[in-house]
Amino acid sequence: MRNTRHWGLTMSDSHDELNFWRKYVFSTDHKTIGIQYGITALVFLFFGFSLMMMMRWQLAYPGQAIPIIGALLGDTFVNRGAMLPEFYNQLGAMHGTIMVFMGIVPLAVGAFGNFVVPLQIGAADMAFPRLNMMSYQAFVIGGVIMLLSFLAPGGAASSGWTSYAPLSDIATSGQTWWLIGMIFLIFSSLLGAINFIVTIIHLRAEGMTFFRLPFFVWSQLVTAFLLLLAFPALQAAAVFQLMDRLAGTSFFLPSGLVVGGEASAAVGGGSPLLWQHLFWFLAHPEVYVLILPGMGIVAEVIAINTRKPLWGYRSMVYSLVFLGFMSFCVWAHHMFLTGMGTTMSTFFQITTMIISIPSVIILSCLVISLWGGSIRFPVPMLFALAFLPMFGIGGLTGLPLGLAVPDVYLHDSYYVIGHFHYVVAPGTIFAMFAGIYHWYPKATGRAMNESLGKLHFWLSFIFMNGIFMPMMFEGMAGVSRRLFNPEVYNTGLGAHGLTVISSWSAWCLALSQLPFIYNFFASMRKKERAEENPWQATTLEWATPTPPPHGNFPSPPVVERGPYEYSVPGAASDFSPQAVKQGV
Amino acid sequence: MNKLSILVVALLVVLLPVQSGGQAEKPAGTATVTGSVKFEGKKPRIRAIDMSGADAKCSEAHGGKRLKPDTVIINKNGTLRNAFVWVKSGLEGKSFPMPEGDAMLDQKGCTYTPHVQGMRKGQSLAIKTSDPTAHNVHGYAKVNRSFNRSQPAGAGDVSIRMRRDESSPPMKIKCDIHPWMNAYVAVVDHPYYAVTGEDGSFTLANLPAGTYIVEVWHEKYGVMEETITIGDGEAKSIEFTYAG
Amino acid sequence: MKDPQYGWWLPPDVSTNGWVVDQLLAIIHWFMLALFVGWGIFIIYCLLRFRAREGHSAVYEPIKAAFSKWLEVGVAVAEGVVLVALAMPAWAAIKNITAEVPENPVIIRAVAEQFKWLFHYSGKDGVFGAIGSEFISTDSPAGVDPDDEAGYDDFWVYGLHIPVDRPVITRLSSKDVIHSFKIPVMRLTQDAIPGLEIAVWYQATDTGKFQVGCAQLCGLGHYEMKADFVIHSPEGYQAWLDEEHAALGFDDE
Amino acid sequence: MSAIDLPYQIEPHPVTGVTSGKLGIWLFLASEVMLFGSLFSSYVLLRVGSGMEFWPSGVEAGLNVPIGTFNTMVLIGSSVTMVMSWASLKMNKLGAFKGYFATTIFLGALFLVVKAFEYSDKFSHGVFPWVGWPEAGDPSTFYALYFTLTGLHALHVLLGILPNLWLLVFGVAMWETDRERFTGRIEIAGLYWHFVDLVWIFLFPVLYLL
Repeated sequence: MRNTRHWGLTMSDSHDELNFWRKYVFSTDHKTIGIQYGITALVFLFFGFSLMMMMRWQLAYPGQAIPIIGALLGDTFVNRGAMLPEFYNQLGAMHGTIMVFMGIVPLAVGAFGNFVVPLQIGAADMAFPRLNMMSYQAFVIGGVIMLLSFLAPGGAASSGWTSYAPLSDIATSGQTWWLIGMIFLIFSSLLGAINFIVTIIHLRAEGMTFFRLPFFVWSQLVTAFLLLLAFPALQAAAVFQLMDRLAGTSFFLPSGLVVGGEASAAVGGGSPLLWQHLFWFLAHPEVYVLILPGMGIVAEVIAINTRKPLWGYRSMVYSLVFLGFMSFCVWAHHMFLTGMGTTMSTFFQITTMIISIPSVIILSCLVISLWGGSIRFPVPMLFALAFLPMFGIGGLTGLPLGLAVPDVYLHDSYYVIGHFHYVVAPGTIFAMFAGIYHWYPKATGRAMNESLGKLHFWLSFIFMNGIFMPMMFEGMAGVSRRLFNPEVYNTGLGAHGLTVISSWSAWCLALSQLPFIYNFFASMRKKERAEENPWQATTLEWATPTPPPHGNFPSPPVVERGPYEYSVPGAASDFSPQAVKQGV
Repeated sequence: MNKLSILVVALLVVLLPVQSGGQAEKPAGTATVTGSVKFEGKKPRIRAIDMSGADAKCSEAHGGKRLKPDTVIINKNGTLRNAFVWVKSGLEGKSFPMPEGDAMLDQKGCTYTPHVQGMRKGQSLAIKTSDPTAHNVHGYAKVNRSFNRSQPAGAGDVSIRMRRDESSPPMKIKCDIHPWMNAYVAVVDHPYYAVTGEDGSFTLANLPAGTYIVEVWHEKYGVMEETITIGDGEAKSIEFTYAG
Repeated sequence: MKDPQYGWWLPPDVSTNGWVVDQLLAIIHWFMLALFVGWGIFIIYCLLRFRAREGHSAVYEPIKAAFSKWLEVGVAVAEGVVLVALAMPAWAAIKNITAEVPENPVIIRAVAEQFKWLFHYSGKDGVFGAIGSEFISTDSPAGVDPDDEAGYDDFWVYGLHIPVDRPVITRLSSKDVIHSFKIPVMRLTQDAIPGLEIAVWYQATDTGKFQVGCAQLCGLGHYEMKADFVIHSPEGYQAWLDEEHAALGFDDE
Repeated sequence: MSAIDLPYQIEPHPVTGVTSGKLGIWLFLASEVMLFGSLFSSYVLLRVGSGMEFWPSGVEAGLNVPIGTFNTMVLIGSSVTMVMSWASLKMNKLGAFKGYFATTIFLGALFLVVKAFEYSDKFSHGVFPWVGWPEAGDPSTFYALYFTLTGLHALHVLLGILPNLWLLVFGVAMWETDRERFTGRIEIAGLYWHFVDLVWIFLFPVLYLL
């Protein structure tokens, strides 16, 4: 009798456990998957950031033992606690890979896209919920493979996140892990992209025409197309490189290679530039994958907090689509110095100049949208406002790099690092923070602490600039990137003070995230619930109960107007929701 | 002092049974092969290296002078230095006591010392740096696992254990940061090997009686071999001659 | 140890073409600064004037449709014009840099390998020996055919030496992976790609001792891939050539 | 956790005119076009870059054109039977569907078997992905491309056969519960299959004939 009862109890326990697994781990609900993506991506982001902090130590204090961490690492990574160059290269390659492919893209697309898009278009879920789950799982597998590669003999991939061949062809086995991990991440992105496009095209609520879509949804749609069409090029490149590494082919190896004084065994006949073409065909659209969702979030936050419609919504949408299209035509501006002909470089300079126009239009529209508003300054708005000048600097510094002549001097210098970090770090990551603070009440039903948020913002703002502004000057001073010890060069020695400023800013930036991390977890446990629509927003995600139930909308919403109908003359309140609440 | 003597006694206690229990309580044999490696023909033109343009710290170690590389060194008596001589076959199945300590390779003045050396299979190769500049030790092993470790100035030794025979040709070790730096290490399963020095001679002593193939290897001029039969207590001589 | 010529801004320029790059950098950065400050003032003004407060409310359509259309087109056109105006001098500059064929040049081969630059000079006869990757060995790191007489007087060194006021053509190649030939004081960067030979030309306006670096990640010793860059006076250059020739040891034989 | 009833799983969307599944597969194929587009572009770049004298035509390289032609016919045949199987479902003939669909799978498998024979023949003649083109003094990526491209295509064929087998053996149970949805699934499987066929129709002349 006792035995039976005991057995019965176990049964019900395991049943509960199954529920837990189904609910939180193998969930097909887009909101759960979005949160899974978000937390995983934030963890990866923090990890990638930690790698960078170690690199900053080596740059500021070359040859000195890394405090605390140095003692924990094996002797293939450090020598008496001081970093070895091979480890520095691994950190560099993995920092880039983790931040781009495992941090920002999953956060911007996987997390925000998954959580917000179906809600904003009034759908019950993503079009293919099970595919959505698989996409998250592929992402996790790819990410884990990447992280485990540090344990491979010779350590992780060390040929830069760009993995230029032939260096990557002859690199240690960590590169093979990188390629395999990459194939999983690509697979994940492809599944996600298909899902987003079908969802946005098919599952819009009644009355949600394309020009009533919030700008964020538009940005996700264009992003999904970029992922769908650009990633296969890297997939092809990864297959070629895997063949080179494992089957002894020489797709990227020209004839007559002599490595370490000995003739290479490969037959040759390949092209090192083929890798660059394939890689940048992906990686330039990838840059827009990183930035467009951020722009989308900023547009939402600005419209809501200026209490007026976005200025030039339609031209923003057209620019977005044009931007997406053009991003496939500019890849070779990363390759001006590979000896391409003048005609080719002229073509890519022109396309590069053309592509800057739609970005400028979008940014201008966002700025002009401030005019005539009644501007509130909650934490998400602070981040969104900071995005504007920060992305502005990132975009503007792209100008000299997009023109072949200045690029001849600035290519592969710290200026490049400063440029693209301004786009993605104080640019996209600020937008991501804006998104987290903005939608946190929707996801958890609790509000985040405003004061801690403001502290987080101001510290982050100061130190982000403290990291990246000196890099611009370092680049102008002629310091090349990816140098384990720039002080080997007299240019690096001259600019060493800048490096120290960058490094200390980076470590302070890490400390500045403590208020955020505390706020993020502590706010979840608050007793008092946030308001259903704390920002008085019009878009559909605020028209569901908080947190939204499985299936999102108790009854299908019917959309009656555009996404940014704030301060409509004659309206009862200063915001007119897209759908009048039904049955809630 | 006291502690030291205890340590010595303890070591003896540990080592003695091994010594007496093993087959090789005495030298394995009494035969000796001696010889020299001669060079005939035109002396190759080996260009001296000016290190100053690449790394001032390297050339400072040589007083700013150019350095002749160790690739081909013809001794005054017309013999060839840095040739590796070893018993290639005839000792299969026999085991010999291991030398104590590691084989050493030093990096000094951005060159390797010694340029060519032999070591025993199972022994470790300790690579030391005495230079005020950074090196990387890149072992282009074909049989053993290849390695590539950087060694900044003042770093501790890099120790690599050689698990397999690799003597024909020996393993090349190179510093990629200073591409002129290279050294050769032959990993042999027995103690009968030698590197020719300033007089170009070699001695393989304490060989057991038997028939052997003796091989000589030089990094530029390749290999030659000679078969020799030798009895206990005998001493025979081999002369190898490379034509330039 | 620290050279006062190098600081937090552009290093010295000792090339004939460097001013084109510097001038373009200056124009672009002033333009960027102007745009940035302009927009910045606008943003701050908006934030102050339109901040939420008692008695202030947002306007649904603060900028009239016609005006907004005009502004939108204006923004696009202005950006387009400015960019093209910027791009034009850039193209002209490229033309100046690459299209001219210099007269009486010094020709030097730069051979990149992990992790050093090797500079190959044709020697007294002014003719390079036959080159091929199959000839690369410890004795012939630049890959010169040891049996080709034209190559007997060739020499190779780990530092780049050039004469002042004379065009220099450097033929870049790489033995193993992609490297990048960077001379900050010449405002010059060019990738060296295995399997290809790419020529660059430059001309120095002043003598001095500087550095050549590698700007493309090439492995664990990438940061150490530096070489001296010495610009000699014409007489000094000749003296250096003679010294290198003497070091070949012809006279001993 | 109940499944949510999402619209346009069975009935086509009024604007796009297709179901979500079909739109999804079209998008997937678009990305596949980019994948094979990248591969073919790489082929062109490598071939042009090789300076031509190191590049054999398929016949010169010893590829068996008759067998290749036969395999092309096999795949085209399988596409035809694929269409027939879908048409049979539309006409409510389950038996005919099973016959045609099984033939499709069989032809796909036959293609792989023939391919495997071609591979092993190459291997037995010492031709591997890592060899160049010995007749012209080696440096060529012809065989590397041949094995990579056909290998990747064969993987696609395999990834078509496996779900098709599942549909034939287990998935067919849906015919009893939801005929329209099952027909939709077969159509999606068919679209993928036709794409794989199409890729081969490009691959065959590029590798064997040019």
